[in-house]
Amino acid sequence: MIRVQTEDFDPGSELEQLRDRCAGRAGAVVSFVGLVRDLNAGEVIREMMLEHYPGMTEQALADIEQEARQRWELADAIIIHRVGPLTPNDRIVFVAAASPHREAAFRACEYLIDTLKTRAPFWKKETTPGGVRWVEGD
Amino acid sequence: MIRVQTEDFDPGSELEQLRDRCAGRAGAVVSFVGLVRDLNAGEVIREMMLEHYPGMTEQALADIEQEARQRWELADAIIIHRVGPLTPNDRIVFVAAASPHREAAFRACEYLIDTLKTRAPFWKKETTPGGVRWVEGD
Amino acid sequence: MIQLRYFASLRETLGVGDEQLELPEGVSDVASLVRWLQSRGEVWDTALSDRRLHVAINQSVVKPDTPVNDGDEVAWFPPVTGG
Amino acid sequence: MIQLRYFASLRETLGVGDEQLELPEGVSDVASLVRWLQSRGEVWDTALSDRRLHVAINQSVVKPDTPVNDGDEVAWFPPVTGG
Repeated sequence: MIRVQTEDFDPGSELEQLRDRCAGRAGAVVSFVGLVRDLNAGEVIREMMLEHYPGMTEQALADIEQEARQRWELADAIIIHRVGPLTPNDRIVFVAAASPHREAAFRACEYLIDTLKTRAPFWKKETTPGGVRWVEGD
Repeated sequence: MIRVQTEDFDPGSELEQLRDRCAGRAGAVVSFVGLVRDLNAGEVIREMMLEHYPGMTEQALADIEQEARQRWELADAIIIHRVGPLTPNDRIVFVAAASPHREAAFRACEYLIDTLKTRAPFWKKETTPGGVRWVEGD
Repeated sequence: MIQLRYFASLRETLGVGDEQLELPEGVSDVASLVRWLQSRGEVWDTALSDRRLHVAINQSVVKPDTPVNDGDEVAWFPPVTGG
Repeated sequence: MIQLRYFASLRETLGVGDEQLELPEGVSDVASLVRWLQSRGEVWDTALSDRRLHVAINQSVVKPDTPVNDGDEVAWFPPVTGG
């Protein structure tokens, strides 16, 4: 399940719905929540703007979820990413992987977030006391 | 923060309190939820009883948390483990690690649950259609 | 017609987010389209010379020798920084 | 007095969870305490011969040559299966 949205999400509610969908088939659920930090590269962050490429984003996230399901035995997988304006401590991203096996859940969760960070078309622009800057990718 | 309890816990509430405690210092929160599966070693699980060694359990969990905090830069860490009777799809254990860095949060969360499974004095007894059996450890 | 899109810092540098144009004479692939756009002036020349830029056609990342056809959506963007 | 504790399948096999006893004559460490308990009979002998058992003194895991002193809490248990 993938979603791109401006509004906040509720990790507890997502985990509870995932548990309902799995109903005894998943022994292990690993999740990752990304939060806006109040410091980045030594500068205070006042706010952040997340831009994306509508259409391509959803396709990229769906592909990443599909790859994870092919590589590991998963009972469920979730990717939720916010776009638009955010402030420190706001949630940015939620990914989760449920599996009968702990090792698979960890590896799949890490794959989802690592791959998202290198392939999904999101860009962060930070507002600091010194002005506005785009976060540099690799 | 460690807890051993018979009552259920709420992962969403725990993650929200963790976020409040971190307040901008944590960019990455990785958590693990262990659930009772409806099958184990090919047999249907009707219910499970979790026994522990009161006192030693709390000490073991506190030591494991402390070790994780020494090995990785953590803004917060949580271990919650239930004891007593459980049924399939019930939550058994919750561990979480918050860090400025994603890699540290993943490694610490995995360390918490892996070490708990080899060192904390909990024992599972399963009720299957064939009778009652203790889960065999390594 | 082809649809061109520019994202994030590249969009700001060029001052353009979206444009539509007739497939220019002599443009057959990404590399020749880039050369054509660079001929617009120094800002375009410099910005599109950045080797870290990604190019996507119809929302899939492609390489310089990928053909560009009438009706395509071609997008340029800097390395991604989500998550 | 020493406090002895047995957990999980071991507790069920022995039929005892907790007991208190005077430190027996000749018992100075875990190994000699185990031998003393094994002399209680076949069930004890067999159960405590299981090499996978863990022993804790005052809630820390120890080895066979760890000394046992008056006032100690000594616990035996099978490999753990939590999480």
